[in-house]
Amino acid sequence: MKTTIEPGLNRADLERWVTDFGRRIVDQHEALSDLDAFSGDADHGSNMERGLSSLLTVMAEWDPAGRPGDFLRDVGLHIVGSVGGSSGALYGTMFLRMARAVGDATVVTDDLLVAAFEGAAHGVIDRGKVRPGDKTMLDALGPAVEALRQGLANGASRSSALRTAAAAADAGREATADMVARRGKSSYARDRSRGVVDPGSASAAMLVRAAAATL
Amino acid sequence: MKTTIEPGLNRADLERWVTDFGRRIVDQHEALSDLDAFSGDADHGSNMERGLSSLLTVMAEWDPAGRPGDFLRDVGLHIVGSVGGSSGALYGTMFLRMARAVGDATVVTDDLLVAAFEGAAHGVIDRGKVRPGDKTMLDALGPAVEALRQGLANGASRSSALRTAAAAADAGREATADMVARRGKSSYARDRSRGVVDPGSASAAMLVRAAAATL
Amino acid sequence: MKKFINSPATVVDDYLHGLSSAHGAILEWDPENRVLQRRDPPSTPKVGLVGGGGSGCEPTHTGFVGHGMLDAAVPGQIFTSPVPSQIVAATRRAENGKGVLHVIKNFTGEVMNFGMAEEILYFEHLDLAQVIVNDDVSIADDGETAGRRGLGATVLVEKVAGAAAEEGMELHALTSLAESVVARSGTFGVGLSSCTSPARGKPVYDLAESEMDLGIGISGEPGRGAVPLLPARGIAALMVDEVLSDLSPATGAKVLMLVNGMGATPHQELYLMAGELEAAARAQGVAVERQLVGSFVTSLDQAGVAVTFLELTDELTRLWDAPVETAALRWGR
Amino acid sequence: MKKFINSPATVVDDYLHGLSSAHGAILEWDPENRVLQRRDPPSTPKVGLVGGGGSGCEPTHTGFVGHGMLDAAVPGQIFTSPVPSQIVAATRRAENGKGVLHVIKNFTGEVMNFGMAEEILYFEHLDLAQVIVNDDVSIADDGETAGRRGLGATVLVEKVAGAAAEEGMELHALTSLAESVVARSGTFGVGLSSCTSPARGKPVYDLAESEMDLGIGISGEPGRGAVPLLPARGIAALMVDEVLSDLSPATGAKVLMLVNGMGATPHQELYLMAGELEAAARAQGVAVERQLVGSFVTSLDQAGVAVTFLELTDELTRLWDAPVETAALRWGR
Ligand SMILES: Nc1ncnc2c1ncn2[C@@H]1O[C@H](COP(=O)(O)OP(=O)(O)O)[C@@H](O)[C@H]1O
Ligand SMILES: Nc1ncnc2c1ncn2[C@@H]1O[C@H](COP(=O)(O)OP(=O)(O)O)[C@@H](O)[C@H]1O
Ligand SMILES: [Mg+2]
Ligand SMILES: [Mg+2]
Ligand SMILES: [Mg+2]
Ligand SMILES: [Mg+2]
Repeated sequence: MKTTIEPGLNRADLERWVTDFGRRIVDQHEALSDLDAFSGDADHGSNMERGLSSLLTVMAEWDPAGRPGDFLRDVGLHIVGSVGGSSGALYGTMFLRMARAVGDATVVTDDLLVAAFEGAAHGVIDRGKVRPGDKTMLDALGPAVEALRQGLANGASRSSALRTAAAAADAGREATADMVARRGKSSYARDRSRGVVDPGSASAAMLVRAAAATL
Repeated sequence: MKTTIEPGLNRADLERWVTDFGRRIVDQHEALSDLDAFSGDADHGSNMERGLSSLLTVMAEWDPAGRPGDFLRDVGLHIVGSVGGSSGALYGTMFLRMARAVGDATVVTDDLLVAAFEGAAHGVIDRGKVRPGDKTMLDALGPAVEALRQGLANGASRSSALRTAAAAADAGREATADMVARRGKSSYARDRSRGVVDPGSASAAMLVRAAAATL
Repeated sequence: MKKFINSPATVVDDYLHGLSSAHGAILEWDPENRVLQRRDPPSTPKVGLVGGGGSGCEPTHTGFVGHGMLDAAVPGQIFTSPVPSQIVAATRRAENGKGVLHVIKNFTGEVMNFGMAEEILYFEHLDLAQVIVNDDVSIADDGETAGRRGLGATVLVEKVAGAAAEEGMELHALTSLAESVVARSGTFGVGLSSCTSPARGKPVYDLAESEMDLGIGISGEPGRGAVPLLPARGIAALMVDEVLSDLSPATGAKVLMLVNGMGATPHQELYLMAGELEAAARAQGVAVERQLVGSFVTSLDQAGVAVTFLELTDELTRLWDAPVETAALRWGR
Repeated sequence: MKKFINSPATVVDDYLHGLSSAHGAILEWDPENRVLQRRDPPSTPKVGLVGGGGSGCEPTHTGFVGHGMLDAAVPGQIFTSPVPSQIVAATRRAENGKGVLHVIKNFTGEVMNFGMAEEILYFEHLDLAQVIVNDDVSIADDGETAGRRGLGATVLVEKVAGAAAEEGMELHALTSLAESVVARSGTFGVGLSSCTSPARGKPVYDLAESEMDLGIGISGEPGRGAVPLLPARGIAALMVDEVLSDLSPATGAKVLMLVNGMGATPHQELYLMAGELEAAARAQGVAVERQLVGSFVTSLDQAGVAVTFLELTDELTRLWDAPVETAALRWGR
């Protein structure tokens, strides 16, 4: 068992994470919209792509000396102001809640990282009035947060705990295929929403996978 | 060479002719509309079908004792009032002009038959402001009238002259395939109207073919 | 074929039934004579206006019956002109002491059937005049065709002449006015699809996924020719060129622009095109003073857009702005 | 994909540019803040009305800005709700001393983004209220879904509340009035095709040539289920059943009927359906006192029809008849 204390994450680390997330979205946005076409309105990929690709551009001009919390807040505000739709409000809320959890800390310790992810998941629950099993992004994010928390609590390294979290998010995403949507546009299709994975859970799994790849 | 004088046509003969024409139209109206779809508006068959099928119904209730000219006039009025479009005005005019040529004769002699067909062709020319070669019904009707006139002048029997006329109408119809339309909706397509036969020439050939089959 | 219809044979009647039930306060459908007429006759004598033509181009002419436009409309079957008896009946209804003007789109069937109606009406004591609308600039007037079709200018003629008739203008002056609207108008249309007529049940012709059809009409016949699809801006430039090079308005001319959908083109695309068309016209030194955007002279369910420019005078602008109350155009009351 | 567009990314902006150029006398587009607003502020203080939602449903809400309806509209990207900053900016513009009412169609994205805007506006000194329109009877309100969508009643709420605001009604009463319109309305839609969003370039879903989709919404998502296509009369009976069994109007109730095209349904079919729907409603003892037929709450280029019934009161009828002057609805001025 590893015992070295890993240093906390700084703003540059977070920027690498968000950049990696943005690239995954830009690369795979058509597949995300295709998933949304199954029982939704076929725009999840283009919504996310619009917000994340413009974020990648503007982010390059932000002050690299800022604090992690400020960075997360600015990401959240940019997403809220550019993505639109449900995912704009939800991903925006996630980052704003992460920013709130991190506060004005100069490095994000493992504890703060867990708090940030927990804040993100609660933000989705508050804003979306959603529960586990409703076939939404929460079904990928929730298990990931739980895996991260437990992994770190059990002494795993941050990178190992994040890898476990990413695997949990992927598993959560896959599990949504069998669920019936109770929130968002897919819920109108009721039983016919069963059959493919929820697009928001797929993008949320990318967010966690990007964290595992970069943090 | 045949020298017996054939008796003239009475109202019942004409009714058999128009009935046969109507049945041909009803049977083949889809093919006529398909021809009209090539460069026109795809309705020649349905226009003619509407007028002729209703004519077949109402004709059954007309006084069978009427004179040939009255019968032709009533057919013309029915067509004008039911077909609509160019063909309604044109076929209506044809029958009205035939009625005019026949006048109040009780039988239609060969001379009157020629006069009637000539009247029909002139009616099309007047109403349509059309010339031979414009790719219209005139290109089937015109040669038929000429063949009928010459055949009878040369001493052919009515039935034989009508068969020659029908062959001339068919040839005229086929010749329209190579023409460029200068009248009617197909004329908007200019050169692209070349390639298939004119729908109106096809229905006009049916009119002559029906005469050959019944008179 | 997918349509909201009961059967191909009853489409026109069922439509007219629905139209008159929705707008019973302003119009009335007489199914026997097949005439759609204004419910309330005008309060003072005026020239009667009658428009008619094949169905499938709705709201032309049926949607333009009412105060400030038509007194009666005569709808034919789909893409088939009305028959003379309808036109005769409508003309008698519209007559109100000052004569009647027939508004005829220049199509062979329409011209011939209105012509037959006039021969019949010749024997009645009423002043009758006609205006033949032929604003389609996609067809050269060289005698080698049936001539320019009547397209979007139909709405403008019926609106302007309708307003002038309402003001009491006499038949002779009204006819000249209507003719001047035709002379000052030009239209060019672009199709993205063919249309499906109910009787036929399949599209009139095919257009490749990458193509648009230039110089379309309003009864499903193919246009002048298919070319590769362009972005909206390129299409607008091409359309404006076609109309303005034919119309040759005076430099700095003020125009009315009708951006007309063909039946299946959504509001969003029509206004998008309106923006591009206005910019293209402005680039050619023409000032768009009035705009009308919507689907007014259609071709069943065809996707497409046509633009009509009318070179305005102060008088025409005033008559355009005058109140109108019909199913499809309404303002000022 | 065949559309009159420049590029998928600029469709919404290009549309708004065209709309504001065509209707410059009544509205103004602020591309920076992405707010479409009335050009002339009302002459006396009134409650401001702001409507907004994803684009693709035109003329909702943008075509309803003007006298007697909205003070501002906030269009999102296609099928994507507007963002909070737009809503905040529009609300500030619409505020005019008597508070602002937000008209929100009940879609997750709209509700969440308007919710975020309200959190921001909470700190400003303005009275803010919202009405959530959820008239879609195809979705049972059992907590197992995002809830009934806001469909055709949106037009009715904006028209009626707009007229009342113009008369000076206070925010509290206006909110109740708007809520009563929602409560008294029900909508059911039937689609004949899916739609193609520009960004995606292909239809959202497939519908067989022999099928229609029941219970459609307005953003391309599939409806409740596909069934074999029926003649218009059968479709009308089914639609009227769906709405009236949910709405349960009083016997002999007077209703307003909105017959709404989804974007690619032609005028002819809409009025044909209006006739069938009116007859079906009459057969159920309901009297259709007002009709509005046209494409008002659309889903891009979808072929389809939705019907909305609003159970009228004398007050609602009066407000419906009051003058309105917007790009898409106009009468009385
Ligand atoms: N109420 C909700 N709570 C949590 N997540 C939701 C909710 N509604 C929708 N979602 C998520 O949002 C995704 C859809 O986002 P997107 O397509 O961008 O927005 P829209 O539904 O407005 O078109 C869904 O796949 C789902 O994961
Ligand atoms: N001016 C004309 N003179 C003679 N025949 C004509 C003229 N215009 C059209 N036609 C004939 O009418 C036919 C088309 O008839 P139809 O399709 O029923 O009417 P429409 O052209 O009004 O749709 C053409 O094929 C042609 O033979
Ligand atoms: Mg979506
Ligand atoms: Mg034809
Ligand atoms: Mg025709
Ligand atoms: Mg969406």
